[in-house]
Amino acid sequence: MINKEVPSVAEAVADIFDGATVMIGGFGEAGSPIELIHALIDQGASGLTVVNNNTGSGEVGLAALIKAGRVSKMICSYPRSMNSTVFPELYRSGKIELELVPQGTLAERIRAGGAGIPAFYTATAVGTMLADGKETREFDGKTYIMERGLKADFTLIKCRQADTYGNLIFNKTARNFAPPMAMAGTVTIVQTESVVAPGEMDPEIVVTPGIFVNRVVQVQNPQHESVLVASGVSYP
Amino acid sequence: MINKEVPSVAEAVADIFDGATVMIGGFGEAGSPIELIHALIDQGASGLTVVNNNTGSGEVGLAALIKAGRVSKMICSYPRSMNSTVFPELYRSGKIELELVPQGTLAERIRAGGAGIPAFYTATAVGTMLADGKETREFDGKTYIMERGLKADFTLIKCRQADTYGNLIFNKTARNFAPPMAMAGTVTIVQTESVVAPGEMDPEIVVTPGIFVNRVVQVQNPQHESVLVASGVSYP
Amino acid sequence: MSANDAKIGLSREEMAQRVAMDIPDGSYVNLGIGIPELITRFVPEGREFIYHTENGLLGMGPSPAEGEGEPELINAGKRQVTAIPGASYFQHPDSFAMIRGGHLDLCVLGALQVANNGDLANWSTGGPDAIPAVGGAMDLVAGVKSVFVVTQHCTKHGDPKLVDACTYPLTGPGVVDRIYTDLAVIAVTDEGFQLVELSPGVTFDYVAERTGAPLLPIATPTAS
Amino acid sequence: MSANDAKIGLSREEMAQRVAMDIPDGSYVNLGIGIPELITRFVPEGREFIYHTENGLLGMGPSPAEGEGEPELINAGKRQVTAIPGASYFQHPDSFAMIRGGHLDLCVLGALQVANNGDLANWSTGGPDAIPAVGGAMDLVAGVKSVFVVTQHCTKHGDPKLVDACTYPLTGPGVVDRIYTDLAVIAVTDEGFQLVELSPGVTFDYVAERTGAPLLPIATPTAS
Repeated sequence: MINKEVPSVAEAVADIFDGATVMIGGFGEAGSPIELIHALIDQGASGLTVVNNNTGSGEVGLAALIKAGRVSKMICSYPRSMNSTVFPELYRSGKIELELVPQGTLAERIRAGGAGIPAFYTATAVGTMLADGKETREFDGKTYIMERGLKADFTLIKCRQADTYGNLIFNKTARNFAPPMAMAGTVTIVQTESVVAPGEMDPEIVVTPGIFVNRVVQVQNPQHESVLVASGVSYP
Repeated sequence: MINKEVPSVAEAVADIFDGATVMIGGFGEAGSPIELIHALIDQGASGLTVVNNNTGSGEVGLAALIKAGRVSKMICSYPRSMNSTVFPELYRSGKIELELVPQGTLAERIRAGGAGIPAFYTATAVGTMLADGKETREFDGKTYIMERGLKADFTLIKCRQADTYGNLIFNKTARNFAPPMAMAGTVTIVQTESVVAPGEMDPEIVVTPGIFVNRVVQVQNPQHESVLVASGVSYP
Repeated sequence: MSANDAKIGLSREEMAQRVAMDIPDGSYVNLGIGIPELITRFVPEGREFIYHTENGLLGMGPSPAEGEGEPELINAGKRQVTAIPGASYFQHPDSFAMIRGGHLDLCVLGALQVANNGDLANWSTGGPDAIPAVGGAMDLVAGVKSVFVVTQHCTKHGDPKLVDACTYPLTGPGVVDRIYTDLAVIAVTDEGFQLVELSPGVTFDYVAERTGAPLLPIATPTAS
Repeated sequence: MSANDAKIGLSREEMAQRVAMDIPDGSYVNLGIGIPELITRFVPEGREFIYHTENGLLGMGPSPAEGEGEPELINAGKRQVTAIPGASYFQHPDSFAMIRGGHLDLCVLGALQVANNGDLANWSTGGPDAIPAVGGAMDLVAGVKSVFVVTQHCTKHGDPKLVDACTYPLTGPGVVDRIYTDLAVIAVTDEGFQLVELSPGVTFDYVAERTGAPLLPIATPTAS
């Protein structure tokens, strides 16, 4: 019978392996699954390729994972944020690789990966250095570049409510990358503020259907990155 | 100031021109905007290319539009249904053109059109006659075909509730093609069972944001194709 | 029932029940029209399957009680259905992202022909007067992890549906994993059709005679 | 204020207000970080704009009152915002479908440099020690129907930001339609920079001297 709830964040991330590609939801702190990221730090996997719009801030969450030396490559659109110091230092010293992708192209590449689309064309970045080395092609007289779908071994996201089938709803702008990443991850792991039984969520308002979700773990009162950073917290 | 409500279905479809490409929502009768289609029949535009999953049934709605000789080409996945006689007759006599597209490819082509993606690759239909004449390409050792995004001059869809900004929510499996078609239509026209003021719809449950919608017209009690067909109704 | 019986082999319901036995607990399943639809009646004790219908519903339930259906709650065959607790509705691009993206575990489809290389023909007879209509069949066979076919072993005219090459237009090349017929369960392997199980009272020769390509006997487990 | 005044030209607020005057009623608008954000304060009487923020909100409202913000209701600049009645939340692929698909009427962005062929550089100085960070800028200029730039006419060092060729890495080629600076409103035409309007107390020559490419005078309407 189907029940995707697991009892702890530690169990939820236990099988993430060295060298895995891990998509992590969130745009800045909104939607960042801090407790899952901290569990991943505790778990110890390294050599990770991480896909996230940013690179975290302060020394908690994603920034802490990077600081711990577990991330060998970042795929993101904006690795420079307020209070973001960990990534820039490692990047300048050549200790971490960066694949910079325009934000919309990143979102669409992730969706394509989840939707079984190996490649698509976009006008974004045409005529810029981010198109260097990319195949270009004309359609109806306009130039586009080809971009590849992106998949992950694991996806870590946060939501507001889940049911035990893995149906998810989100909170305001914390939704951002979570739905496409849930689709693109071979194993999608969700931290949720509450878990309900199937049938307690209106089927019309489900944002991510349970088929895209493998594990659900309750984190009732998730921490906020900005609060932790303002308090000077450093994880672990 | 923004108010997308128009007073009648006749005004809503008044500017659809001869030779236009028109996307019409619905999978079978679920989501079929019958009243908008009947208004289009009354309006008289002809030589239309129509995009719909099917070709209607009986002699109402889409089937009536086809019977009236207004459609020169259908782009669809399944032009053969229960009570579908109008299209087969015209097709066999060479009076209407058919572009047959697998259902998922059709859905994705429409989404791509609305999302500014001119082309994408899919494994669907590889090795079949529906791949004839299509470009093939290998990615990671698997063969795919290239499919083009699809756009329309007008989109006609039905929903359960709209606000005057054009935000939409749908009813059960009547949602089907409406959201991508709303994106892909230059002018998107919506018939809705009810219209509310901005703010009366929870922003978390909006399925189609108003930016994709141009006109909203209330049809409080839309007719059901199956009921009309069972009653032997023929429009007009 | 014996091999001499006029009505040899499984009924449609028994075929559906036999397929259901091979579906793992927790599977996300898409069912084609016809015999596959009957599978919902035979979920084995202790298992739970979630049914996907490609027009936009995950968690499809049984047909509604007489007079309680809704014209806007239908399945891919355009028949009225219900939604189970824990269901979700979604738009077509999302529904086919589930299919194309390899998220569904299994689809069970009918067939006109299956070839011993796994080719499936189930959408068109290719006749000059036929109205071609494909629906989601090509998306399903291209995207779903496992493809089962459930079908009568032979056509109404007694011709084999399991063949060495499809003569009808293909739905997809090399896509079928297993075939469930009234006479047998047959796996499609690199070596071709391989018998997995005979229906009660059916002999290997009886099935082989009615199969349009070589049929390998049941594989004997090798000592390990 | 005269041309001899040390503080010649428009303030940041006045520049934002000037841009707002040129936005048609009912527009869907994306605002970049910096001066563009100020535009929300200056919606002309009788008009309504709907603001899109690419992280997933259509109908962005003003900043929340002190202490009433939420960490999960932010804009693309990661600042806390509010949502207006009639807003909607959505995922990133949908948000960028709005952008890439040409559904937004206008974006207003800052600039490092704009060339007289419409090239825009606003994401990177290309310095060897710079951390490259592009966000949604390239998506916006490639997809949105009209692109306005609002910027100081010159850098803090007095160098022109309106140039005959960008030396910084491009955000997009030939994408800018209009430029609003402290000194003038300038259209990017097939013939290059064309003056549309001078700020109060500013002369043509004053602007032309501070522009790194030829500046065409205000177009005189031709008799019709």
